[in-house]
Amino acid sequence: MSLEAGQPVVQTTTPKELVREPLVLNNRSLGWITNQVVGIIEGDMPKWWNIAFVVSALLAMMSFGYIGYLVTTGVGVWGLNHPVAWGWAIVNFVFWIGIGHAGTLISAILFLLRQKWRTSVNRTAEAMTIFAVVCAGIFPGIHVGRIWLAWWLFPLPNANAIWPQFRSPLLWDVFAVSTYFTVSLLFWYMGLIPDLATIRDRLRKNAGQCKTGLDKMINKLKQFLYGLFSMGWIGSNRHWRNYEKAYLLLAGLSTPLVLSVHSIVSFDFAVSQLPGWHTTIFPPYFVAGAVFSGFGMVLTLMIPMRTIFNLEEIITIRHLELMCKVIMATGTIVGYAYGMEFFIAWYGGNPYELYAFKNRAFGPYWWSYWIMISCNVISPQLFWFKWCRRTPWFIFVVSIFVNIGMWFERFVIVVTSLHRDYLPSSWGYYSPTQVDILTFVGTFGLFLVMFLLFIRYLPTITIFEVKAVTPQADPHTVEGGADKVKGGGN
Amino acid sequence: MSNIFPKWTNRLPLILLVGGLVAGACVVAGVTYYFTPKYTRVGYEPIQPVAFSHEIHSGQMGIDCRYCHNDVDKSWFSNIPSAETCMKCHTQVLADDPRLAPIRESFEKNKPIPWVQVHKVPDYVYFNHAVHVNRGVSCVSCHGKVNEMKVVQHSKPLSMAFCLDCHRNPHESVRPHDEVYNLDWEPPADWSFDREGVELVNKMNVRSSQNCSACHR
Amino acid sequence: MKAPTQKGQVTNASETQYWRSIGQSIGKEEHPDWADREFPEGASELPENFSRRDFLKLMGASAGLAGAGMLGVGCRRPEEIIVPFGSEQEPGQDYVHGVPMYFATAMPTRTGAIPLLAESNEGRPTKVSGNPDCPSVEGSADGFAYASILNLYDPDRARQYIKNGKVFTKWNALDELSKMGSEEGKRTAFLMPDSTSPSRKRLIKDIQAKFGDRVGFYVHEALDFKIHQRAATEAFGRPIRPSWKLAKASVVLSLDCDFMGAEEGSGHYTCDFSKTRKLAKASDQMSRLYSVEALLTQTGANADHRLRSNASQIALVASYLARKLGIEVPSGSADVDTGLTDTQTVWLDACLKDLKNHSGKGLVLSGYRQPEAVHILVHRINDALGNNGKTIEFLPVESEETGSLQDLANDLGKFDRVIDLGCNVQYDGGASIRGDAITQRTAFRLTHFKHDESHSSEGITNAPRAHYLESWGDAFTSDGTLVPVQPLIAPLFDAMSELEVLAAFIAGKEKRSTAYEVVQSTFNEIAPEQSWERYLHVGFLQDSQTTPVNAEDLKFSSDVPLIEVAPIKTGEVELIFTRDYSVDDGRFANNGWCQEVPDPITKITWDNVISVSRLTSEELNLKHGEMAELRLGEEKVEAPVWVQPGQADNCVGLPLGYGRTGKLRIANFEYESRPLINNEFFGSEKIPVGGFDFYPLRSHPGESIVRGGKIRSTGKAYPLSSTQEHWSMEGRPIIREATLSEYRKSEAKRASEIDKEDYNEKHFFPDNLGLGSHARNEGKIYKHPYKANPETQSDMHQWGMSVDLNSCMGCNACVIACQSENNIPIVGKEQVANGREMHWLRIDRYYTGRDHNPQAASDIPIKDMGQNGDDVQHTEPWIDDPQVVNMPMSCVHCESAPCESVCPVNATVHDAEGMNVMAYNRCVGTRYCSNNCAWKVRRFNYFDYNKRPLENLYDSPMTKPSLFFDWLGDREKSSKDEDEWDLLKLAKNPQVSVRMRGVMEKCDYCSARIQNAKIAKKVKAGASGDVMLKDADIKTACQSACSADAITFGNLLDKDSAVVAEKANTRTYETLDFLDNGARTTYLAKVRNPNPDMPDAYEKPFSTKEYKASEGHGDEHDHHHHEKEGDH
Amino acid sequence: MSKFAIMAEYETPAEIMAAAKKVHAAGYQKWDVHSPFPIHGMDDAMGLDNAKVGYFTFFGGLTGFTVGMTMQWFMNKFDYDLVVGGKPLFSGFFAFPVSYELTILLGAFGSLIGMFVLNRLPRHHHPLLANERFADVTDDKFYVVIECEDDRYEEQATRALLENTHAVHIEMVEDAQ
Repeated sequence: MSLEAGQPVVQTTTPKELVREPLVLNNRSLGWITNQVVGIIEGDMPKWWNIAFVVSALLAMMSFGYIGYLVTTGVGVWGLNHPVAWGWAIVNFVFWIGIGHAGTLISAILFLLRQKWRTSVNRTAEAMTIFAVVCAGIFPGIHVGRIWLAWWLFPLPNANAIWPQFRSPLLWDVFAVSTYFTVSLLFWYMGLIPDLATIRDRLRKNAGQCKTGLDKMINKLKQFLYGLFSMGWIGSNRHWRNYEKAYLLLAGLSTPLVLSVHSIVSFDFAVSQLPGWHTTIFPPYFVAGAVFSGFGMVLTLMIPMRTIFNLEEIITIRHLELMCKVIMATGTIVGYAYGMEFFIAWYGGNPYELYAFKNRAFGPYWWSYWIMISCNVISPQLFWFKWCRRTPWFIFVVSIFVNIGMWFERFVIVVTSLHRDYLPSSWGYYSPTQVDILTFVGTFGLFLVMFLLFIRYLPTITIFEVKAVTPQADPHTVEGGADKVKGGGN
Repeated sequence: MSNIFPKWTNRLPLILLVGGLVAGACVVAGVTYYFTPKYTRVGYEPIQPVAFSHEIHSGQMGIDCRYCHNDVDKSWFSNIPSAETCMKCHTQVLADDPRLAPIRESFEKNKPIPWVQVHKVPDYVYFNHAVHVNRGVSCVSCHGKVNEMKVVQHSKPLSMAFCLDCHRNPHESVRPHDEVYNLDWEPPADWSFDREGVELVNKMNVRSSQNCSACHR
Repeated sequence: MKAPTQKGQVTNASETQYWRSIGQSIGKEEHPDWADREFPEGASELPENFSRRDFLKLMGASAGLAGAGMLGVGCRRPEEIIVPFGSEQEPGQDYVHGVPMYFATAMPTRTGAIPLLAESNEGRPTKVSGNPDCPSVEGSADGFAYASILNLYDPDRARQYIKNGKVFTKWNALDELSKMGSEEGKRTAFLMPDSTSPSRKRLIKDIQAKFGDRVGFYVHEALDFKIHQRAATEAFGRPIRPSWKLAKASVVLSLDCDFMGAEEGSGHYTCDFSKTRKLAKASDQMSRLYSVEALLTQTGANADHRLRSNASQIALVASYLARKLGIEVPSGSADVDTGLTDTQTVWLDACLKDLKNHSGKGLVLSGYRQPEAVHILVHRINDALGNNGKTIEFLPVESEETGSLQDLANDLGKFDRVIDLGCNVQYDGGASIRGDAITQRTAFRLTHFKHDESHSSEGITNAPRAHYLESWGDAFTSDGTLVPVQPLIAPLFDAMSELEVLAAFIAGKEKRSTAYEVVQSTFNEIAPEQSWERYLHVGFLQDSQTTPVNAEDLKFSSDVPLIEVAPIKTGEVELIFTRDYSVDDGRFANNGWCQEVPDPITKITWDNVISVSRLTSEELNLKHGEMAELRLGEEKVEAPVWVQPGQADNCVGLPLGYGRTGKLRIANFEYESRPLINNEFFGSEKIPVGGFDFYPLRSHPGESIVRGGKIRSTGKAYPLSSTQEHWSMEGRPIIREATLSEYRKSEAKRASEIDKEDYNEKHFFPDNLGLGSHARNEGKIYKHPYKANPETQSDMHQWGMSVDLNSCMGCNACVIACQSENNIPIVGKEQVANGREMHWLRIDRYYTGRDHNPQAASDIPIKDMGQNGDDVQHTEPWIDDPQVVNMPMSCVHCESAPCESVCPVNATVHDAEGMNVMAYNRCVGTRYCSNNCAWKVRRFNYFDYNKRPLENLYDSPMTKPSLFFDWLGDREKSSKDEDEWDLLKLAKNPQVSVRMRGVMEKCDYCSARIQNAKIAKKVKAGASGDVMLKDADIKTACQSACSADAITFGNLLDKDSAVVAEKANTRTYETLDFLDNGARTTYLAKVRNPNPDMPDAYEKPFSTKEYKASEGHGDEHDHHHHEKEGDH
Repeated sequence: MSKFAIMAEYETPAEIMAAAKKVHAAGYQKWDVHSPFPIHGMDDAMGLDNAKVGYFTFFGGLTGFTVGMTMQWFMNKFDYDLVVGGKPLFSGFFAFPVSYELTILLGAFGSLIGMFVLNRLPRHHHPLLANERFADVTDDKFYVVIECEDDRYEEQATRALLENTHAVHIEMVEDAQ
């Protein structure tokens, strides 16, 4: 621990531990943490935020424009054809859903595993999850031929007396994705309650400093909104008790959920009989891939954020390094899965299957396969080197590669399997149109709009959790006041 | 410094809960009622160009359905009679009645009368009249007691659920072959769906299917 | 009151003959000019627009267009006005609204006629199929016949009587013709297409008799099918024509004769030939087909042995064979010895030996492209082989007094005016005659196309030409049976038939007879004893076939002609003009079904190409898919090059009939390739549709083989839309085949085997890549619901289909019949290029390569064949002499259908009769079913193909706001041109839903037909329980379209049904059976019949070898294995 | 304006922990500790037993699973038994993913609702929320609040008890109605 050497008040009789880097650097006080995080919201947004917001909003609007064009014209405006009936829409859907997985993993699984470092990153990661699922959710909705009838996928009673068909993985998807979105939102919101209360209380304290009437009104309005959503949180320990239990249970529920969601997404493929899709390895491989891509995206977002908002002391290099290790691990799992697919295709002795995999690597779409391999398998291996793990700009570059690679992974799975299947007579080639491409680009705009609003209005770091992992929060430490109380905290 | 929320807001959860339940129930009820064929069609009673009364012709005078709708047992389509059919009688009866002027005009000028269609299934549904009336399903099953209607009214929802109901339980709808056009037929006292109905179904080899292909192609 | 009885109910007569003639309903006295008066009274006097509207009102009346809009959920609808018919009993006596009627009629062709049954719904013909009762063709018809119905509703049809920009009526036009006829001193030439109509012949005779040399008659056809008759007449010195009896031939040698494809009457030839290829059991006899040809034709594709040879070299082949048979061929004429290579002569020797062994049972055929001399030689060869009178019969014909187009050009000075009965000389007249001279003299003409109205020169009266389904006529079929051409509908635009023109001309000032009267009196002349009603009723004159000439009476009159063939000069190519498989000589060019049906060989749609061989393309530096400039003398044409497997070197194939000019919505339009939407990143390009016109390269009509062409690549890429980009089967046992001897050997062994089923699975045709051994139906954790609860499945009907690959010749008739039956939209060239064609039924064509090329003597490792990308396959040597296999593929209706279980909304499920049904109105369009279908037979409506113009599919209300307001106003509205939409609606089958965009569709085993058949049976059954369908009650559209009887459909529970018998054949297999989806459509493996004495003999079909190679054990190993097996 | 509670402010978790122990030992019932984050060991210090949220979660999850399975059985087997892909009309295998997701969904709702119900939240109006000093509870200060309604509450004695701890500030909280 980084206790100052000149403070021998507490006698440490525990055996010597490996020195761990602290989670908040420089032994900052609790109030400093509040100031630092809420300060982002209270201050005016810098110019770049406004520019970024406008640009992102325009991109998002472009996306909606293309969706309008799609809906009024037909799915034919995409590059789809007869062997390849799913294209970018499904690729993007799986990509975005995958991105979301890191958030839930960080907030739920790492919570269960008592990984305290998660506290600095989980709020952002969870926000990312929700926004990514929103982006993902657009695609299955718009990719159907008759979008105005998409509600038929929900089990609603109707005059036709006909129901959805529950053997279809697409229906499982409907339930999985909507559950995922809802539970992630609940989880995120629940974590926000104490922090919203913090903001509410600070607004209350600052109300007196408002000079103009307008400022007062804004302050009132904010108090009202933050107050409304903080549900009257007063930090009561009787509340904390139930709160912590509920949080634990939600974490416990989210863990199987996050594992099931990408498994079910992988069923969209694995349950079919198409060579290249019909693979039992898909569920674990998809989950690992999702975590991989999700951490990639978390890093992509967090590295600039921590610099811009001076959060280096909360989101430390150690945090980045730990995430790099997760990327390396999951990247290796994904690489193993790629290899295993080939092995099984060969070992299974099914020539159709073998051809599908040969075709991936050496067929007309060879380039997409090799982009995928270089980005997903090779680039994360660089994290074996400590320098690579601890150099933010470098991590940022690799995280971009990971994002690209994982998008291509889905492209490879969806398109290369479809374009050449059983009967060579129906083989074809797929290429996207501007509608495909720009709709996807636009969803990044939508994602960023949501993310920028999140930065603007909500605490990007879980204030109460970060506080809780500082030494000051521990009644058994000097920082926690143990020295002032007779007999320590016991 | 004061509390921004007045005290009554503490009852907000209860208010929201009750309000939400009531609103939800209203929406469900509204959708169920207003978005189903029951609302959209049942009770539909358009004004026809000629005030033809089925009650008089079919009910009081006892004219068989097939006198006018003579293709009903041959085609999927139950035809609307032409003016010629009307004029078979109305050259003698009510020959100069002003209410029948459009019929006479139609007959003379060979111009069709623009009757307003009452019963209509969506165009992707291939309902066939002939196969129903020839196999023991009466007009009354789908059209109601037309012989008691002054103005024709849409009396059954004709939704898919309505069709399926009968297709799943044909023994509850079939009747003796010669009673199909008798809209007033009531099963005899000793008639039981499970006995006579089933017997009839077996005898006719009725294969009323609930498969999509039965009605959609 | 009981039901009325005064009206004739369904009579008993209709039970045996379910179609009835219009003539029956016509009171002889009351309706003498029925055809003129039937549709709406006095329509002929009205301006065209009015009559059409009136007609449409009548049609659209109460029923409307089935499913034209599928708006899904039940919303409140506007009040709809429904209109009953104004009077009862119209148009037919037993007309019941909503019940389709059938009429027998015939489609006249150049040299015959195809007897047809036409289905009429609400007074509009919607579908034709071969008349199964007519003995001369046995119900066979070709794809053109099925497509012809769309020509009736061609939006670009001529619609007006117009002269010098003034519109007038049909009566004016007829008056004008009568005036011409009565004008003294003027001389008139008639230019007309070929026809066998006896009425026309009679009128011509009458006119000639009346006007003497003041009239002249000239017949023009761009393709010369009369050559068979001319050559026979020349050879034997009397007017006769040959009639091939392919059903009787056991060895056939075709010398550039594409009797299964390009020859006229191919439907019937295919029917006859397929009879000799049926194998109910291994011991059945099977014919053998040899083919010598330049282009890969459908006949060559189905041949057991095929020899590539230049088209002009065929003459050498004929003289070589003739000499070998001891016929004196004028010495010095053909350089027989140096003209043919050794490989070729060895091949021919062996072939000739086989023909000699089958004297009287062989048949040598020469095709229409060959010059008269070759035909004459072939007659002599057949004579020497003893085939004349046995496998080939000669029918006497009436000699003709008509001239050719060339004659007219020469005689033009003699005439004051020309009356054109529907020739398009400006388009297909050929370079030497094409000039405007004839057009300048033309005073009156019948035109099919609207645009001809506008660019007509001064003084010409243009009249719309009537379609055969709207005019009276008659014709002789190929065997001389008289058939009536009966109209089903009054002429849509008051169009006029050639009989009406001639009748008006001859009438002069006297009373004109109607076409109906003309045809009836011709009939009375020919068969005074017979009943006219019955003639119309059954659609042919019983026992009216021409009696063949006694073969012994035939003597050769002419000498053996002189044949001169010089070798092709280096750097030059031979031009071979050919009838196009899709658009004929251009008469079907504006027919969407024909344009979109893939060429049976190249699989190209919407275009024609210059086909060349691989070696020629290399030598002349031509690139596959790139434009090339082809020059012949002064003339030149630019068109894309297509490297065609199996084509002879140094020649180019030029399909005619494309490259139309003028405003034609199908045959000639452009679409814009937008940035990125069509895979172009920047800028947009106009992409033309409709191919290239090769007529300018011909000097005169009928010319087929020309030498001295020069071709060079221009380097410009040209987008071609092909429905099958990959040629190889990749060694997969999709189409399974064997040689006849293999089959017999295997069957003999099977007979001695105890576990026959097991043996059959593993030992005959390639099993499914070794995956057949996977335990099927075993170890499943669940039972099929129909197996678990058999009572939920129908115990009356279980549908199934069997397709005999040995019979299928890949002619496309089924594809078009299916399109017509099931309201399948066309999607346009652009969409086909994107892989979005909608055909429910497609024909897969694969090339399989041999491991060595006998002509090039180069070895190709089997493993490398076709395994490379689609962009290099045309450069690989194995394509030089490929074997071709065809496979009709549509939904196979799996028992455990993979498409069903992935549909989230129950839109595609199984029904109790074993069909995989598709409820369009439930489909939301996830397309997952298509992804999961191993056969890729599902078709998705990516756009509103039915309602949008092909070139504007990408328009949205966002790019074109007017569309939004249109939609607000009328959701059923189409953005197609109104005149086009009105007509297209009429062609739709009201029994089948028209699908909207965003909906998946696929083959449903003609569900509508099944349901209607069941309903008809049930209606008839009434209170009784006799409701089971028999074979006679139900046929699918493809089944009834197949001349070769390759498709059998029926009830698997009916022990007497044909499909049960077919499926019991040991050749039955399921495609991709290892997936255990349990397809209801099974295939009968193809059997080839090679001659072991031939130099290019093969023990196993090439595909078997490819399959073995892809399996990893080479041919040698296999040999060894076989020998060992033989030893046992 | 009535008195609501007496409130003592502390600066460190250790101090408030000690104070809580004392208050608990004094036998108060209607009192609470307020802190910006949950303090480890405080439940013991206050003598609180295990939270009951788990029951809500369990019943939510159970409902979800039952609803899922029943719904699928009803829709695909009972009400409209269409044969699809040759697969059983109902099977726990294909019905599992949806039931599983519903289990989690309703379980999660159960947890959240359980937390709110047990905490009697939302309660937007609270006397403490009007207290100026108390605003630091979500920042870095710790409070013990003993309500006046507590049976043992006696203004002087209670205040004395709190003064005996490390409280930096003690004040009376009014309820402003």
